Amino acid sequence: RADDKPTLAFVVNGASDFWKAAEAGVKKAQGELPDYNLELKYPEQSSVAIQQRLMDDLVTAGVKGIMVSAVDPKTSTDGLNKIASETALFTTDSDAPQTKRVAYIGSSNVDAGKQAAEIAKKAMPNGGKCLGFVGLLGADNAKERIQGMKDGLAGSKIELVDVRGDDIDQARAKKNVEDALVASPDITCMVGFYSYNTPRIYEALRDAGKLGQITVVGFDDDPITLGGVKEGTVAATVVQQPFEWAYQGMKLMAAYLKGDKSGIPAGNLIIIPTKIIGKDDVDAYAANLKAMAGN
Amino acid sequence: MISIDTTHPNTAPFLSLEAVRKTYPGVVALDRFSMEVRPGEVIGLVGENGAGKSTLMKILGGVTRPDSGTVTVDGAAHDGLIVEQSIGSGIAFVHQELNLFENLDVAANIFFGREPLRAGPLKLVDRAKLREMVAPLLKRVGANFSADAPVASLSLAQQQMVEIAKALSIKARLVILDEPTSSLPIAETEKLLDVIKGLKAEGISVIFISHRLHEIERVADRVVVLRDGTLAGTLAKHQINHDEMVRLMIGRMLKEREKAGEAARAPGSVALSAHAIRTSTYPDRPVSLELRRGEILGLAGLVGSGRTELARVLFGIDERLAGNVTLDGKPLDVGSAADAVANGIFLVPEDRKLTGILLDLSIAQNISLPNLPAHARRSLVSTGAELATAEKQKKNLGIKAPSVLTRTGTLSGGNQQKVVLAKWLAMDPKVMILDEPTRGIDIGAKAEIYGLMRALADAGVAVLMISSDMEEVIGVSDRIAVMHEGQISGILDRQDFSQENVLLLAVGKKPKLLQAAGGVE
Amino acid sequence: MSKKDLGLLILILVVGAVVTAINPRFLSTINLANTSNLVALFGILSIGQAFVIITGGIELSVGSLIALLGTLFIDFIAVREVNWPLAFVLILVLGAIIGFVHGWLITRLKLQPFVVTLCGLLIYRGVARFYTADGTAGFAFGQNFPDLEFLTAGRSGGVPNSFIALIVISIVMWVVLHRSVFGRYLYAIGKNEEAAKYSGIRTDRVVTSAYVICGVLTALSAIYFAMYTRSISPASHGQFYELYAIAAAVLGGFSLRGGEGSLVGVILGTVLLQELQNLVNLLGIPSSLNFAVMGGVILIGVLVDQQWGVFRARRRMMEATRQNVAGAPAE
Amino acid sequence: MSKKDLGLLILILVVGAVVTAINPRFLSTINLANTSNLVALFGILSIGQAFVIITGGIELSVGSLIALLGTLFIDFIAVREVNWPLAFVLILVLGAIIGFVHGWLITRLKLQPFVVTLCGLLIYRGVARFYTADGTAGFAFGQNFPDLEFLTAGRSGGVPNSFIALIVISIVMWVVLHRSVFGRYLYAIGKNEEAAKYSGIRTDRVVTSAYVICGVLTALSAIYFAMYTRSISPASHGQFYELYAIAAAVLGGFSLRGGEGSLVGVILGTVLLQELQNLVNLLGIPSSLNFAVMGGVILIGVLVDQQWGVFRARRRMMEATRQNVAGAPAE
Ligand SMILES: Nc1ncnc2c1ncn2[C@@H]1O[C@H](COP(=O)(O)OP(=O)(O)OP(=O)(O)O)[C@@H](O)[C@H]1O
Ligand SMILES: Nc1ncnc2c1ncn2[C@@H]1O[C@H](COP(=O)(O)OP(=O)(O)OP(=O)(O)O)[C@@H](O)[C@H]1O
Ligand SMILES: [Mg+2]
Ligand SMILES: [Mg+2]
Repeated sequence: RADDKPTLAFVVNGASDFWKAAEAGVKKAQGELPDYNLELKYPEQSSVAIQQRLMDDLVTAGVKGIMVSAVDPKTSTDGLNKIASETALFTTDSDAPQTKRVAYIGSSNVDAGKQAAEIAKKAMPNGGKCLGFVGLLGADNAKERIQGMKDGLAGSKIELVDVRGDDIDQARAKKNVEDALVASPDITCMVGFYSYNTPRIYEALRDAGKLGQITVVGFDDDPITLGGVKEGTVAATVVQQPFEWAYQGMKLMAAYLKGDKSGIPAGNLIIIPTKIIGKDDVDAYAANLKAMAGN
Repeated sequence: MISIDTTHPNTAPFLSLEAVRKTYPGVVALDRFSMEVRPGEVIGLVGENGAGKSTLMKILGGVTRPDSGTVTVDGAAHDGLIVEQSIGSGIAFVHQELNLFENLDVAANIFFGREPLRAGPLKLVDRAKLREMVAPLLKRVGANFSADAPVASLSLAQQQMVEIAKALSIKARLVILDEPTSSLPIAETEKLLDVIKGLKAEGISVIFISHRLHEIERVADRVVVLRDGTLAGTLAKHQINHDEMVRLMIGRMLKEREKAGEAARAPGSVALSAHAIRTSTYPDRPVSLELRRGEILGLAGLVGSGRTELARVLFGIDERLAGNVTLDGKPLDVGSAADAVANGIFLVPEDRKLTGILLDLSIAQNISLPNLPAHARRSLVSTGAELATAEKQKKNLGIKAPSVLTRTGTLSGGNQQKVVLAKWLAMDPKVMILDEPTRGIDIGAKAEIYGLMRALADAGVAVLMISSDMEEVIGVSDRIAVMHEGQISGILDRQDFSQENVLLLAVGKKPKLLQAAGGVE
Repeated sequence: MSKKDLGLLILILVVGAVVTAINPRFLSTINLANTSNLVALFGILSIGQAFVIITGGIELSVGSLIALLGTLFIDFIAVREVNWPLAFVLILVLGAIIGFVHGWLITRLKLQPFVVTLCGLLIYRGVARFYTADGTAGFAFGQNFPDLEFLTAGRSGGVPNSFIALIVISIVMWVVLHRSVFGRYLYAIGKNEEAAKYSGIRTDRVVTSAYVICGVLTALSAIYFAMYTRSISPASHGQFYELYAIAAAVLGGFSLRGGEGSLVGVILGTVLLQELQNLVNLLGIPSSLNFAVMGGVILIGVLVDQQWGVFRARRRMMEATRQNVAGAPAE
Repeated sequence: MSKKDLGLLILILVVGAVVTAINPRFLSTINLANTSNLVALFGILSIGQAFVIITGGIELSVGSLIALLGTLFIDFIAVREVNWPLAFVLILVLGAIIGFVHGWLITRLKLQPFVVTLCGLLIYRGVARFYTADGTAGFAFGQNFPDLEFLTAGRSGGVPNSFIALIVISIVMWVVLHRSVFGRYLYAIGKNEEAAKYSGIRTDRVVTSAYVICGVLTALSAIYFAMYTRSISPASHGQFYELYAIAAAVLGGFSLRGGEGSLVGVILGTVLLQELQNLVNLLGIPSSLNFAVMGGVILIGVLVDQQWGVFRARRRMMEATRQNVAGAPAE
């Protein structure tokens, strides 16, 4: 394209509303970085090959820096190194520590899982049985969240008995909840590990007239989830801050490219902690979200 | 039963059948049938539609297995053959229904499955050698197309020539021809008969199935007659004559067919008139034609002269590029077959398997299909009305089938053709176009179909009959139009009917007319 | 009910009995209601597909269409605040138009159904994703449409209203397919389109109508699905639903060559598929095996059906032969 | 090269020229190398698909097979430490066996190809997911196979070795398809299987061989894909690749009715599809539109091809008509 401003790209791992906040963060950073073109890119499918190809093409198109939420960071070392050898590579969302990436900026899914355990313990002091719901059981973020939650629950009287996958089919996500209510009537708590799982739990419970009888632990900030938190039917939700990842990340990348490496800490890890949003925090959080989107 | 054999009394039979029986659900297609084939013998196989001729040949070709009985080839007895055995013992087979690959060229089709190979393990086709091998075969059948032509571009008759060339290409000891002449016009038929004589001279046996009995008379050494799946009799060379064959086939003497020459009927008003029509096959040749009520207009011509194309345009299947059509004096715009049917213009197409009927539907469903709304109340089909119509037509046309619920695909060719006719007769035709209506139809049924056409004409229907059978054209028509390379080269009135005149017009020459004011354009 | 359908019904009952034996909650009213709701949603979709398959065609774009039309429907009523009955009708009309375009491309421009609808599969989802900028279309918290929700997700006397809709649609479509002139034309065209044309049937119109019917029923199920999930990520919503629909039809005895199959069959096929999904959850089978179980059962079902046909034909022939041999001397 | 192929080539060149004009990096060696690598991976897959399509069949399970065989390959060499050439051969043999089973079900048990391979699509991915317990198969950090990596992901003089493999495979397959007896039988069976049978061809064997070839080539591309991504989540790896392969064949002039198409065509189809994907990324078109662009181009391509044929036929006719109207008096 005509203008010769260097381009920085934020490559996400798949199409999801979760990344809308990151888009806002990129937009805000763009306002402060007029010398750069900032872009947020969705791969057309959430698969390693397609994301790899997207990054190859971006490098070809002359992108100077890429911040990526890798679909499968653990095993994509070579592919990511190839990108890192050609451009400044940052990771976000989930890290790939063995690669030559400059830095990681994001949260810890394990910690997020532990926070979910906190929510559950607080809501069910007398213990209980939890059932989890997730899109892709095999995905790293799912595994880490589940592991974190299990770690957090260790020693308490609460147990995460099973996690059902739905392959990101929301109709199946809802049916899984309905079927769970039938199959395991002794369940006292449900956890929605992906952003859309909590709203599906909420709706299935509402349809079954069981809202409030079962403790719901959520992740992320879908409007229905936040509504449920406010209403008191969702115990609380663990939110990450993709807005901050994107905003801080892009600024960091721009500084790095100008030769300013002061923003990179020693361990190359910039952790932006996840937060628990309970009934009392929800209004402020929603207002903040709105404000960011307005940016 | 007559079974004297004088032709080759001393040679051992190449092939013999013993007490062969074949049943299909509800039908006994063949029963207790035995015959022998000797080297260099030409056997004419005749019988009514559904008598079991094709079934018999399929058994020899290894396509179907008999239920019981033995097939002995070269002294080795089998319960039945498989295709490879049949081909391996030198039996070549031209099927009644064509079996060519449209997407391959002529040469590839002729040597399909027996391609000359180049040295090496990859089994590559030796294309030069293939072309070399094909050339003489095409010449022998008198083909007017090249070896590289895709089969899709050939007419039905040309495709039949390819099939014959294919049979010749096999170093065969027995060539089976199942109605090879059914869509061949006279010149090509002559060539085929020569080919048969040539085969005989080389010591190759031939089984020749045809409903054109005069062809059988000319080449057969022996005639085997089938009736209802059983052997009705065998005629030795000196016994072969038309009437005898008919008697054995249908079990009685057939009344002499109505001959031409009866008092010409007064021609009715013009029903269908086509003016300067152009078709996509011959866009440069406008065709004009008038078809009167109450007449049978025969349409003759050589292979590929454009008759079928004309019929398809009149019936709305193909696009009319130019010209106009009127029906009863009123301009008519036929944009689809549905329009034609709505106006009472019906077509009996030449390829019944693909376009004439739906093989998977029952007889009743086929008959009611074009007129379904009339068999329905508030858009819901009334099965009762449907069956009633079908029963009536089955009786009228003498369709041989266990019931009107029988799947049409299991009927013999002739009975299938009757179903095609039945569906139109059940409606109210104004103009009836018949493209090769008696192709593959036995002599008894043929006479019935002629009678039906005549009855239609008498009832005031305008009948256009496309036919490559010279006898039929001359015997049945009131007038004969002849096409040559996409144009009407002339129209003959009854007093000028003769094979010679039709042939002259078909090759684009002037006919010899009794009166100077002939129909030449 | 044909023998084929009966076999399928028996299979459904046997599987149901086995599951009930292991987990009796299978027969609880709440589970039956939940499952029948999904049977309805997929059933409506599959009936549409069946109409296309019977003509020898195929409609691969239904999954993408469910994403596109669902997104539009939610966007219309939740964001643009279109009055819902109007939006409802608009979506059905849109479904009809898309079906018409498919039919037109196939009959007039002579493109292959597989190709046309494959392009549709790729295009519609792309459009939906572009429309939401790869985001989600959903209702705001507390946004309610009581009438619409009652009709789509509500229950009457414990029976999901969607299931009642399926029954009504099935009866109407059964009459259309098995008793009407149009239905007969569909079968005829599926068997041999050329011959049907030569019989004076306006095959182009009939085939196009089949695609329009499929479009409308798909649009209807798109609305049901949208109201079921109440939120749509166009990137994944409805993915592979064309395979569900085709699988239901195939299980129900439809031939992809056209001209074969019954309405009861496709409904039973849908029931079996949903029963299998339900079973995976109720019996605690790993979710990863969901599709494998489905694939396995379809394969076995089709195989048994086919081999059973061969066996029967063979037995009939044996009998005929025996009878004839016995009867021969009497002739 | 047929006219159809030539048209496709011109389209590829025109699109390439336009993209280059907007972003000259399109022709950079690195971009050409990246794209030709993917052309190779998808090309091998599509050639396999083409062999099946030409017989009038279809192979829908290739995407799932790529997931299953890729998972197994990585598991064999990374976890079970099988010597890689052995694992390589094992995977190819497995591909052949699966192809054989498909062919056997289709030819011997007379099941429809669509049904058999649809079940395969469902089953293989499920098995792969079960095998990894819904996890990921990948190499450990620092685990290297220099020879294997050179062969699959390496370059020789800037040209990806995978692309060289594609060229070799194409030449061999071109000879097989267009010059050998086997190829001729494939075309014949695609057009008229019954007639081929009557000609004494063992059609069952020929068709089964086509599925075996498809299975082997799919297995080969599964290995290439595995070495390209070096990590496989069976839940999503290779999803929809069957559609890519079918689309490439259709763009390349194959008819899904069988009996039509050329090897050059399917390669050009693959090139065009990859060029389109590359273009979307290079020109900064939203990725959500990626599939929509692909669908749109296939539709337009097929339409133009079809209409061009109609147009030419009509023009020829018109010319003939005009000439003769002019020449009529001379007759
Ligand atoms: N595949 C089949 N299934 C059921 N019945 C069949 C089948 N093929 C043939 N028949 C029946 O077997 C009998 C013999 O048919 P066949 O085709 O041999 O007759 P044909 O003498 O060749 O007649 P035509 O002169 O009309 O060709 C007929 O009654 C026919 O309906
Ligand atoms: N499907 C086709 N594609 C291309 N050319 C065709 C096709 N069918 C027929 N033709 C050609 O069109 C011309 C006219 O064929 P048509 O079938 O109309 O002739 P006809 O007089 O009916 O002869 P026939 O005795 O073969 O039926 C022939 O030259 C033939 O080769
Ligand atoms: Mg016959
Ligand atoms: Mg003709």
